[in-house]
Amino acid sequence: MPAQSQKTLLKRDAPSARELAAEIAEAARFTRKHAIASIYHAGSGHPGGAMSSADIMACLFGAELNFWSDAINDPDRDRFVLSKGHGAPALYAIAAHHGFCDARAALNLRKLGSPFQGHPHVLDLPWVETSTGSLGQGFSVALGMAMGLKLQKNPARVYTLLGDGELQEGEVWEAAMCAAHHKLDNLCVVIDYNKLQSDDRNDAIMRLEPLAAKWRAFDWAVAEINGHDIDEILSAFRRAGASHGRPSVIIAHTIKGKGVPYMENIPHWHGSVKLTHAQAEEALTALGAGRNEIKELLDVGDR
Amino acid sequence: MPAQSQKTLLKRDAPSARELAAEIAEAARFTRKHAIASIYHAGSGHPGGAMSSADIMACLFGAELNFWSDAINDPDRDRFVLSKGHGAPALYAIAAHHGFCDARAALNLRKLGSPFQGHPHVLDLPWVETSTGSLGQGFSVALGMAMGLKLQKNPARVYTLLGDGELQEGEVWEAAMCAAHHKLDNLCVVIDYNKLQSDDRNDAIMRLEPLAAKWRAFDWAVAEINGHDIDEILSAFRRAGASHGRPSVIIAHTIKGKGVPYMENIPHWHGSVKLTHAQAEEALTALGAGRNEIKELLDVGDR
Amino acid sequence: MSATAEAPALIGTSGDSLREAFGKALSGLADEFPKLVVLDADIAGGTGVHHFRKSHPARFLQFGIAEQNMMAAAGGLAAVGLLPVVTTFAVFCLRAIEQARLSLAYAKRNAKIVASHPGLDVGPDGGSAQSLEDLAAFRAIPGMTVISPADPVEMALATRAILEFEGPVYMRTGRSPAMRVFGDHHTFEIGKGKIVRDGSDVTIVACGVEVSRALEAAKLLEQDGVSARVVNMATIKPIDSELLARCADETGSVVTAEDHNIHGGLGGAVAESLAATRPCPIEFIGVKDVFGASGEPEELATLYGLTAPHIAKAAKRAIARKG
Amino acid sequence: MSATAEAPALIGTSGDSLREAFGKALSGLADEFPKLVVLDADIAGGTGVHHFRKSHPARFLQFGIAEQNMMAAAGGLAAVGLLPVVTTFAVFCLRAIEQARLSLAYAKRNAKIVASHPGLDVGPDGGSAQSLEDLAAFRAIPGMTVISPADPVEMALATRAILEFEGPVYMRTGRSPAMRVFGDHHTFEIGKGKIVRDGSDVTIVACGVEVSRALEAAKLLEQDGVSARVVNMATIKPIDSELLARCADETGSVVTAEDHNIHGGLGGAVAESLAATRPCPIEFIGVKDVFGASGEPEELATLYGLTAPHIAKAAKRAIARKG
Ligand SMILES: Cc1ncc(C[n+]2csc(CCOP(=O)(O)OP(=O)(O)O)c2C)c(N)n1
Ligand SMILES: Cc1ncc(C[n+]2csc(CCOP(=O)(O)OP(=O)(O)O)c2C)c(N)n1
Ligand SMILES: [Mg+2]
Ligand SMILES: [Mg+2]
Repeated sequence: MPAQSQKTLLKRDAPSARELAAEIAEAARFTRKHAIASIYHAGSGHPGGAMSSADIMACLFGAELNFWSDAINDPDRDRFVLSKGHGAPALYAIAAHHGFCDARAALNLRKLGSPFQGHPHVLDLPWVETSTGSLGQGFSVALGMAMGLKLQKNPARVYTLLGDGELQEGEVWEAAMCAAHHKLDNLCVVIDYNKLQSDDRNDAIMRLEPLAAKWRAFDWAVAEINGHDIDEILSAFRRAGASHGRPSVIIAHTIKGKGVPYMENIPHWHGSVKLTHAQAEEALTALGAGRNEIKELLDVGDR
Repeated sequence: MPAQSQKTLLKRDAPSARELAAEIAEAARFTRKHAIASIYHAGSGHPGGAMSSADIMACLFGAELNFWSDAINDPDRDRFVLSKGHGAPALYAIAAHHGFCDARAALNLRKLGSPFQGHPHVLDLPWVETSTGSLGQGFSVALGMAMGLKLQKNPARVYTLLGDGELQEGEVWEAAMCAAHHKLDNLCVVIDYNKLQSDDRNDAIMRLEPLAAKWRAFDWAVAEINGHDIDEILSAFRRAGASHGRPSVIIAHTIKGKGVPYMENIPHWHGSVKLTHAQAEEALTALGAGRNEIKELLDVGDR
Repeated sequence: MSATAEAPALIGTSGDSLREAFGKALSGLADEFPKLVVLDADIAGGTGVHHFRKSHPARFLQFGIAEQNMMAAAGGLAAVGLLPVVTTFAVFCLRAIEQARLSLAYAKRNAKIVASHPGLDVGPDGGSAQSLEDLAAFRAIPGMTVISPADPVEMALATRAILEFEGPVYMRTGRSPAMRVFGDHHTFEIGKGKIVRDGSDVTIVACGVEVSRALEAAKLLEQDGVSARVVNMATIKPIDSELLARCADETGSVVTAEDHNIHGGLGGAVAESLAATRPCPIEFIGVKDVFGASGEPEELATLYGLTAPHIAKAAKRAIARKG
Repeated sequence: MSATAEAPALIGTSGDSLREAFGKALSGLADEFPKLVVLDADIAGGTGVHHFRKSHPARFLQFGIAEQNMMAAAGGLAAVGLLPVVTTFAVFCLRAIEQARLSLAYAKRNAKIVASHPGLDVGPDGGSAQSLEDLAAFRAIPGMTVISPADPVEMALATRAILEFEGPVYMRTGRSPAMRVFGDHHTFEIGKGKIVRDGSDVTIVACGVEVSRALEAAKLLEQDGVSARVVNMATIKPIDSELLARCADETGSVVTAEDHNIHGGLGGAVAESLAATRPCPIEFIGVKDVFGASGEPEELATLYGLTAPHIAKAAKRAIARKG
């Protein structure tokens, strides 16, 4: 967990690039392991899209968002909206890693009475910026935030993570057109382009290609990167931050299930799935957890 | 009115190109005049978008759709959906010109008990293929027709006319993506690109450019034409008919209010407006109506 | 200069429609509510907020013809401390209802939805545009307040009230010229119904344009020796159950009247409330589960059974059913 | 071979959920209804129509995650003579309700909407996904038939019934394992409620998952010497007013029970109907105008007051209110 505890513009206070990348890689591993453990305990949830987004989330929370966990009410904080709300386990895990919530509490995913609902809910967790779960809406809400911040001359930036399947929602193109029209250069969309959605590959369900051309035609600044390469992610954010007069989209090529070999690129692991103890154990092992850590992660809770 | 009365593939039976163009130009004039007269009698309605679409409608009904008015129940007929449903006065007028309904009856626009509602309704008029008026939906319905015809190996084609402002609806991009994915080359979209919408220019309300690039990025066969040039319209339809494996969009550059000088390019005349007698008279005169025709058009009905 | 050089007469910008009253009120309140922003989907001229666009252009936000994005974006605007008022036609609010549900109601945003063009009052645009479902649909969303004021005076008061109120609100205006029902000293409180005419044989509970028709009905009934009470139930949700129970007690029968489907709207709210407190015979005036058509609002009201004589007849049926 | 080489256990493809019963029935009926096509928005595994995709791939139409386009396209498919069944979660049907209104209901298309994941029965996905509004919202659409069967047996029968019926229908299935309520000789008719247990002190009118809870409640009440009648009101619209009036006459009080907001759904329909025919005290069991949360369906039913003991208590309150 970062040492700073007052609100800090990370971009200024960052350690050396190499140290930062190592910190982020560690945070991403933590995110994947905790997401898997929480889905195991929940008995349901979407692991594939949590794994594919872990590196992006780790970069966002570890370096890009301008605040630490004690500044969640600061009006000048950057905003992050998880538009692909079913990716909640990754959000809860990275937030736990950075001290926004208790890591063991976050394992109570989807449980009655726990604030860690299946989809993030703004009234349950103070650092969740808006409720999501219905695809397309988070992007529009983020757009509204970006518009409102600009109106109030607040320099904060707004980030939102979308799934690739989510891009089939018309609301996404309404928002894309609107953000470009209003020149919301304080808005940055990241697409977790893992090529899979609920039932199958995007190509089989509803073709998205040529995807970068679509965003360009909607007048966005477009970057295409490897969504598992921390340097590429960070530099894409830097370029997005420098965009003038245009919103930015980062098309992050990812692998659904990344880090858990038996899940990688297999549509079935989109979710909502029930992980057996053996499956969870195998996943955690692949993610580098030792025997003690596995025991600790899987033996809390009722199951 | 065309002489044929049995269902006929117009494309084969067409008179000489020059005669056809003259017939269509005459039909377009009829359409504009009757649309103006009906809006005058109604006391409300949208003249601008009726004027801009008249030439396109005249080409569709005069040459492109494969049937005359006695074949409105033939399952093999082509389908036309007026997705920009507020353009109804133009649809009613061109339909009247081709004998789908009585021309004088069609002047009862928007009147209680008349089937000529403010927006076309499938249950009121047998040759209206679906009810429209809520922007974006007609396109999706047309897509469903195209998909269903293909499934049933019916060679009929489906045409739909969209407004440019309508393209801001996300549903339009859902349909665009879906039609391309399913390779619906029996579907042809025409955009009445008159650069104006309800309140102002597209550019002021919500920028659409680069528009052709958007459709190309959504994997459509794209043509850009002058929507008031009958030869260009007909040849664009011919090329669309030859598209293989891809739906076609014809971006027809038009002038809102075309033919009525005091309306041309003036957002206010989008509607819903009340035309005074003097305004209607001036419009009809500009559209080439003589004194008797004007009297005939404006003196029926109650007003 | 030709006759046509004048600007066209925009239909329904008639000074006395509910939407005009709303639009003007909103402009007038802008300075008092500095966080207020108004969202439009390219029909400001139809919803009345062209007044606000003119008076406060920097706080007028244009979303184009894209109601879903506009509705959810209101959630984001509220999240960063602004007070968004989403405006469009009622039927296009329905198009964005899932956005209103998740991004406004579920998130408990302080955002307002104001819908013009409800019901048969839409007139000549026809059935496609006449929303007969919005009161029912928005009433079903947990925590959503639903309001339908009766006249321009009340509309102005309600506009202030929803801005002062904390939480998501759905409010209907109206397209057509509206009868003036209330005097200058009228007051409005969210959640409170009001007896606008007293009577003892039956209570007519109405909202929106039906309030003036209900008052007319009461006069007709008086001529027949029937004493009808009229309640202006401008807040459909939360419904004023206390007042309803009292009216049921005191008059023994009820008629509801609304420019909406008879299912699920004001009639539904009253039926639920009275069944839970003081069951009594209710007759429902509204559109009887069919779509409307083109025509003038008054013609349509006659055709679909929403006029004063219809209400008066229903009142007699209700009275006849008293135990 | 590692333990993980097995396919993952998809949640809720449990053989006894209403969605599974629906999906299997649909597959089974495909040959009898050659015009039947099934529309999916990338959640076939969730709605049960993965069975149809497997059995009749050419008639399974994929629309991607784009519910509005799917809903309106169903109108086009029906227009060219096919029999479209639109499938998605209830909350995403709401997202496309204006399309259902205009392109299906207003156009009187013979198209069916089948919604899985209604109400608290959704469970751990949480409040965002738990539709508490759909019955009210779809009931308000003119001419829309609204159905919510109670168990897998009835679901199979209802699936056939909606395909045989001419006109637009909205039908709820369910996500979680459903109790078997009916025997093999059960029958189903659209528009008809059914007394599934007789009784004389109170009538419990229920739909969907609440029918089995109502039967359980009747047993609890029996132990306390209360004789409760249970009506399975699988058709919410058009509601069986005749049966309701008879039950009100014979038992003098009513409880409604549904996995939906207490406003506008089954409770609203029953209240409207009885107010128009035979007013009597009604107690409403449903979610009390709040959003749900993550949890197991049974836990949520307990927390939000939808279980048999809640129904039984409500029955006693209703009885106590009898005039
Ligand atoms: C509007 C809407 N429709 C359907 C769903 C159901 N759903 C949840 S996740 C999902 C697939 C999402 O795919 P993608 O966006 O690619 O996410 P990822 O691959 O990152 O998990 C679907 C269809 C939803 N949540 N919202
Ligand atoms: C979903 C929806 N939102 C809003 C409207 C109200 N409306 C009617 S016409 C119109 C402008 C349409 O502009 P455009 O598509 O460019 O049509 P044209 O210029 O051809 O008349 C609007 C906003 C509508 N009919 N449907
Ligand atoms: Mg994906
Ligand atoms: Mg236009």
